[in-house]
Amino acid sequence: MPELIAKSALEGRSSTSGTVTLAEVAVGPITSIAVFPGGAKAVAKGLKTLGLAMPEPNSFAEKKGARIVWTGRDQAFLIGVAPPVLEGAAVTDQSDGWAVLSVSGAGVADVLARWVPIDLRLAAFPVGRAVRTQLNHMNVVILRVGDHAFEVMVFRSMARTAWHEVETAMHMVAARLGTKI
Amino acid sequence: MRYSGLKVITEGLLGNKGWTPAWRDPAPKAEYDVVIIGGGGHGLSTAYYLAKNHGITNVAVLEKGYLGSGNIGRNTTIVRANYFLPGNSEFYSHSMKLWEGLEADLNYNVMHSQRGLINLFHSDGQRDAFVRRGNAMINQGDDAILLDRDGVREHLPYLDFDNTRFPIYGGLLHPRGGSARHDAVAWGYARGADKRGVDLIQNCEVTGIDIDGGVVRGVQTTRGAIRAKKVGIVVAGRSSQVAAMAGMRLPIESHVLQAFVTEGLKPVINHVISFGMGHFYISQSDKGGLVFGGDLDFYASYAARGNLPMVEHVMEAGMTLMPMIGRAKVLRSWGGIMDMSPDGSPIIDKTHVDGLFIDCGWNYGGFKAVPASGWCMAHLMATGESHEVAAKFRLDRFATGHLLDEEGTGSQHNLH
Amino acid sequence: MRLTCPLCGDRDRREFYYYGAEDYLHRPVEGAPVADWDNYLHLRDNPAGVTKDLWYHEAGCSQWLLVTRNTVTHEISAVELVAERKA
Amino acid sequence: MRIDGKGLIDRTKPVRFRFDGKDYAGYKGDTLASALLANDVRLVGRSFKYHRPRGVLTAGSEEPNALVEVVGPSNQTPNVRATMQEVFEGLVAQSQNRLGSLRFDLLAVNDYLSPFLSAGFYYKTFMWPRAFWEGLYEPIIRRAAGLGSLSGKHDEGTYEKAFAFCDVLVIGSGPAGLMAALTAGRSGADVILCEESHALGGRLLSDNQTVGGMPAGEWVAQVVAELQALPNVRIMARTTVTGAYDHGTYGALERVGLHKPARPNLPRECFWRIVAKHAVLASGALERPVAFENNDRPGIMMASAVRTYLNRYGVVPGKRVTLFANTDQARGVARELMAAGVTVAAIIDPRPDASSVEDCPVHVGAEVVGSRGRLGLSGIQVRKGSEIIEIETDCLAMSGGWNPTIHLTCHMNGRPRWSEELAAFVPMEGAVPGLVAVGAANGSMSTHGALVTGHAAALKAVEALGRKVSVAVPEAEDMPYRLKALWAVEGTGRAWLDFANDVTTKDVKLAAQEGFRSVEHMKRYTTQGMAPDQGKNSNVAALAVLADATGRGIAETGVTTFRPPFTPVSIAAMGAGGRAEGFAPQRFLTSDQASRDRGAPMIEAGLWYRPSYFPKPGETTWRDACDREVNMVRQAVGVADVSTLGKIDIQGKDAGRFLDFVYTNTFSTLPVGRVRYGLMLREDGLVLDDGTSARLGQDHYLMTTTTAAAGLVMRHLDFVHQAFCADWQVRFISVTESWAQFAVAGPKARALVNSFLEVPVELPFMGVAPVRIGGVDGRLFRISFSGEEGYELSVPTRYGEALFRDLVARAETMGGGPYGMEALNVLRIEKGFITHAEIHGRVTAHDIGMEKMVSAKKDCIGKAAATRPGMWGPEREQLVGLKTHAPISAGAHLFVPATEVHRETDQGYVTSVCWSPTVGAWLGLGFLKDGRARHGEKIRLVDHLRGLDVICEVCHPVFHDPEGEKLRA
Repeated sequence: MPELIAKSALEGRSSTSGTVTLAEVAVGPITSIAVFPGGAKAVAKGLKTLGLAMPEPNSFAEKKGARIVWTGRDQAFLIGVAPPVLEGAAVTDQSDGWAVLSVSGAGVADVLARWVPIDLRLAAFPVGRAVRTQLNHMNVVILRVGDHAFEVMVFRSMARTAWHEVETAMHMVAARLGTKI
Repeated sequence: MRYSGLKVITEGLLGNKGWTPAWRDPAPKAEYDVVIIGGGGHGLSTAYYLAKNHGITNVAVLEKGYLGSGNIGRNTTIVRANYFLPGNSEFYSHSMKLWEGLEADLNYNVMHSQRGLINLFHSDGQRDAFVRRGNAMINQGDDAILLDRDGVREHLPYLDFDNTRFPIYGGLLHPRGGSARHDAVAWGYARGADKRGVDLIQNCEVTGIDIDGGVVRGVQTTRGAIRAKKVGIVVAGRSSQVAAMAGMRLPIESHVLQAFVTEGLKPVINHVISFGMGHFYISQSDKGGLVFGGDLDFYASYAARGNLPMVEHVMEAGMTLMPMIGRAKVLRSWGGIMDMSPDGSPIIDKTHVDGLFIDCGWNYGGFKAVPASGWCMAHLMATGESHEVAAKFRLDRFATGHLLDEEGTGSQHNLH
Repeated sequence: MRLTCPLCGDRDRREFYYYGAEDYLHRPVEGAPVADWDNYLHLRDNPAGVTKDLWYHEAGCSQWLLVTRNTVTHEISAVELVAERKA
Repeated sequence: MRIDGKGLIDRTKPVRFRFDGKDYAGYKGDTLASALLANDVRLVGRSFKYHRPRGVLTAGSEEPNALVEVVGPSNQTPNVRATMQEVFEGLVAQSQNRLGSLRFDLLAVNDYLSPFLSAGFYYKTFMWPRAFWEGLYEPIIRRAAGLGSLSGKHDEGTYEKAFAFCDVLVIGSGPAGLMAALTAGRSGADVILCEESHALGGRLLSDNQTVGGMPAGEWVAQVVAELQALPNVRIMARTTVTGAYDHGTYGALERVGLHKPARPNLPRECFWRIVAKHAVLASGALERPVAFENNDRPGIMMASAVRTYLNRYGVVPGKRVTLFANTDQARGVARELMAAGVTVAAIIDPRPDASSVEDCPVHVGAEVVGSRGRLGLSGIQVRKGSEIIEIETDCLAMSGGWNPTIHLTCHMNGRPRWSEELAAFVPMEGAVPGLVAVGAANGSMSTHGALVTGHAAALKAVEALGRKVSVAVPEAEDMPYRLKALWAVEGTGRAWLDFANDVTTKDVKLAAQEGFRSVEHMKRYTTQGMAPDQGKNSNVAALAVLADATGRGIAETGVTTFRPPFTPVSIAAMGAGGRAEGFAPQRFLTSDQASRDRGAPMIEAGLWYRPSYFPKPGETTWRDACDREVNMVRQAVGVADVSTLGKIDIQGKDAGRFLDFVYTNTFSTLPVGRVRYGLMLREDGLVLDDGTSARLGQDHYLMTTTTAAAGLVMRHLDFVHQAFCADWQVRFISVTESWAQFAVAGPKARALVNSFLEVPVELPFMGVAPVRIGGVDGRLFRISFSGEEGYELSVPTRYGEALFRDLVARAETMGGGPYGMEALNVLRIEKGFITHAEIHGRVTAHDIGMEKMVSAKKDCIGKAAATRPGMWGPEREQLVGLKTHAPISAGAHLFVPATEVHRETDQGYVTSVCWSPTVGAWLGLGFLKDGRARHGEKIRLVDHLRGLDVICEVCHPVFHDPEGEKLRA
């Protein structure tokens, strides 16, 4: 029998430059829930077992290690827990499709603002907000998990490019401030 | 007045007092044999060849702005004959031949410079597609040379061969490709047409096309009604609006294409270079500016100006391909309005109205076509028959499925 | 240039893919005459002014949008989801 | 010459720099221009066409003359405005556009030839003989033209781009901008204040003024300190707003590191995309020169620039200064110079009714008509009535009034309005939605006017944002702006309008004489306004001269269009991030490292990197490896990573119905556990893509797409779903990234696969089943792209690398191993499988022999358009196989043997070729007119580019195992 060793896209790498730290994080299972027309009630019932509901657009919610992130029209990613039995929705495992980068520290919004074409300032992008947008030329999901902390979900095959872009921005921002790179 | 080096010297010695207007400024007459709507490159060359090739001189060109104010006044000036589909090949080949005699024909230096065009490719598949193209060019009687990576390096040593996102596999060199001074082309044709008796009427906008019993009778303009036996619509950028005056709905969507020029620099790029993978093409003008462009902004627009995403994309393409241009500064950007057709090829055809003809749908390849477009449109308007090299540019080819789709991108207008 | 996605909000144009005029929504029925397909696929009003066209929020929610837009000024007056469009 | 006690430079911080090989000293806070003037360097450049000696004209980014090359350790930057480049320790600059030294430029001969180099002369000559254009004339013209030089080396500098958002963007930090920023800032609104210079204050730093009862400098410092303390205000100095774009988007260039020695990771420049709900344009005004004979000598400068050099840099550019100006405001410079102890030789004021009361000689109703001095001004001639007065002077400060800096208001096609009162163009209100011009940019020329309008515009923006604020506007001068428009002094010599492009009043008049009467024609014919300053110093005067020459008013003559960028922006800044691999994301397979470990060259395919082949010791060419890999698959077993294929998970009661609609063939009838090949058309009837779809459950399918078309197909499916059947019970999502998938192909494939599985399965051809591998849930498909018995094994991506390494290791024990793209390509050609080389966007199902796959029983996307007459018939080229024993090439064209080779006789073309170790021949796929009816014919293959001319046999495109026995084994 083969022994299949699991590997994440970036093998859990981390890096600090200036005041910002970049790290690949493990978030557990990721499940896409895409509600069929007329399936909302059934889905709500299923999610309720986790204490969750389908999130409002551009937001995410958390309960006891489970996170549900809006990802589209009648669609969400359930993250961190195995999905409950869900009627009324297409349920698709996405756990291996994404690499998740944590970017945190003072000035983190300035770093991401080098690549992300949306307003990342706290007032416009508070904790609990999740958006689908771009990081340079890559499609990503960005979550604000703290005043100075974001998580960026990127397609797994592009994780190295995403890492490179964010790290480059960290270096440039640090060089401007004269902080240690 | 005939232009020559001697004339420049004698006039210079006499204080340049003897130069006369390049064209007259006539008032419109009540009636012409032929009215051409549109005083851009194609309209002016149509008028010129009507007079020169067919002896039809009772012609008016009606221009709503100034002569050459359309796409001939704002483009990246590339002249090439590197098409591969029958229908396109022979047309652009014919145009190239006209370019090669244009200065002598017009007695005007349009600065047509055959410095060579290199299309780069970045994979085996792209190479095969360019080989197909190159062979078609040679089959047509034009020229093409396949360059491998070292061959490209010999011509363009400054490209990034080691570290670019899309490695350079080679290029297709079209030695007769090059560029020309765009305004001069308009002025040369205008002066030539005027000399042969064509009335060039500026600031004269057409507001209606008079049709009676399925036959064209003339046009309404901001300078009054003008009767005409034949009318040609040659108004890239406004084709849909003018055609609508004759009740036509065209297979065209108008899009904005941006282009850029840098501050003047000493010669650094000798060729015309096309980087298909990055939708980027560049040459250097005789004045020293790098003239370059990219793809459409991709949304339907008549604004003749663009937005930043495509600007940035073009600059990024330049930086990945030839980072030596990084410190050149973009001086000016502009946008032209492109008639995008569903297969990327133009239309030179009769219409459902007797005596009404249309020349449109040049996508963003209209500049190099100026001589042959005028030649063939004049032929069609004079004889009632399509010229043999433009026979496939039919208005009904989309309905019948006889497409000329060089890009293979299909019926979506903005993808060509 | 910016577009307001009804779901994602105000976004930069770079997140969107443009397809073409609203005509693409009016697919002829099976067996319709050739002229209908020509109209559907190729012929366009192409107005210099207000038009409706189709955009895809490719870097966002993957929704197709029907945008009411002026082709001369680029002013955008309405955006709706194709999937939830009226009529 | 430096003046003690003047200027905002830091005299405690001397800076050494080099210009044209000579070392000089300046101070922190100096620009290269101010430092050179302080060192009495007046000659700094040569003009574009006539190579006239030129000096500093202005003190801003509009500078047309003082363009230099800044030389770095590895690269050089051409056309740098000496007036904007701050000096720093070690700065090296050199003059440009000269042949020989700056003092003895050999191309200065052009100046003597000027009668023959008038506007547009080149259109009238250099036509004969034809061949001389590229060979002789053009190279000479090209070498003489141009300005600075690029090094030709890669720009290895660091650049960045960034996004910013705000409620109110204030452009310019003069009195109007500061007042606007203060008002908006105090309201709590998010403010970005951009200032082009390194210091905030605008003209308040240059003109001795009083604001709110205190020296203007103090007021500026106070306001700046307050703004810096406000958390909602972001001050961006050294930042030029370069363009106004749709919906409140502005482009801006920040000079981040250009004023410092290079440092790792420190960007040279940053290109900002600023999105603002409201914008206040407080860009001030640009002073305009007056055209008179020889008005371009070094030492002739704008009056406002002389004032800036005096007050901001403590520099006087001459010992005997004269002033030629037509406004009262300009008198200030003379007074300030005198107060600083500088001799003002005379004031020349063309207004007959102007005051003559100054502490120096004043000539009212007089004009400067000429100048002298070869490399620098030594004197001027003044005409007063019929009298000509000679005045010795080494610096002439000139002013023809001011042009509001309206450029940004025109970037969205807005046309400016001519103001007779100001003799200038002013912005058309609302030309850029959300942008309001204030202060001098809007024609309010006094400091008071600037403060009041800046405040008012900000207040309006604040109110629109639902905020409130109360700010008092300080007192300031409110001198009326009174001028007599003076564009060009009458004379017979050359009087420069466009210094940068060497366009004189004569050129404009000649253009009019030759019929180039439209302002656009004049511009294009003379090149006026097309130089690096984009006509900032010359546009209005040139069109005034044109208006005069054509007997029209200025308003009627019109104006050319201002387009972005306001000041030139480096390609590297706007293209930041694009360098090298940054241009597009790189996608890596889980097997990437394993392939590289085996020495496989990786090739780019649809952003992915895939192994080309896996070389073994002793193999000298890719063909050696490829042939071996093909034989390995045909005879034993091969393993290939095929994870790049697009995978779309489709679920719902209507999933089958949906697939029936997007594929030409039927999927609703596919049994669970089976896979079917599907063909997808575009709505125009041409082939979009092909691939297999598996039915995993009653309401669950997995579609695969080609690598290249994965994104395209997803977008297409989204469109079809949302546009035509949004109410169907179907949802889908890409799972391309979720599964690593490996092809296992060859006679020993089944044995290899079963050695893996916890429970071996017997799958029929085109079957699919869930499997468990080493405790992991996976999927097994029996499909083949090689023609051999083939499987594709997929596992969650995290296990991909481990599975690939293990599969390859096991294959090797069975005489097999990994195979790359080259072998994969040969295998599929041998089997006649198509890729995007064949389905290149111009082929129909009929062309590739798949017309029977278009179901007659249902509608599908593309079905109707595919019935158009042009999409059928023997005139079209159809897919065929080609076989021969000599090398052949893709891209070759096909001809009937013994016919001539030209376009009319062209019968088709070749799309894919390979040497087939299996068949022992060269094989090709191609398209041939009426090809299916021509199997067995000989055809001539011609590739001019590679010198091939080969006779081939036309055959069926499936060369290997045409009955498919191996597939079904």
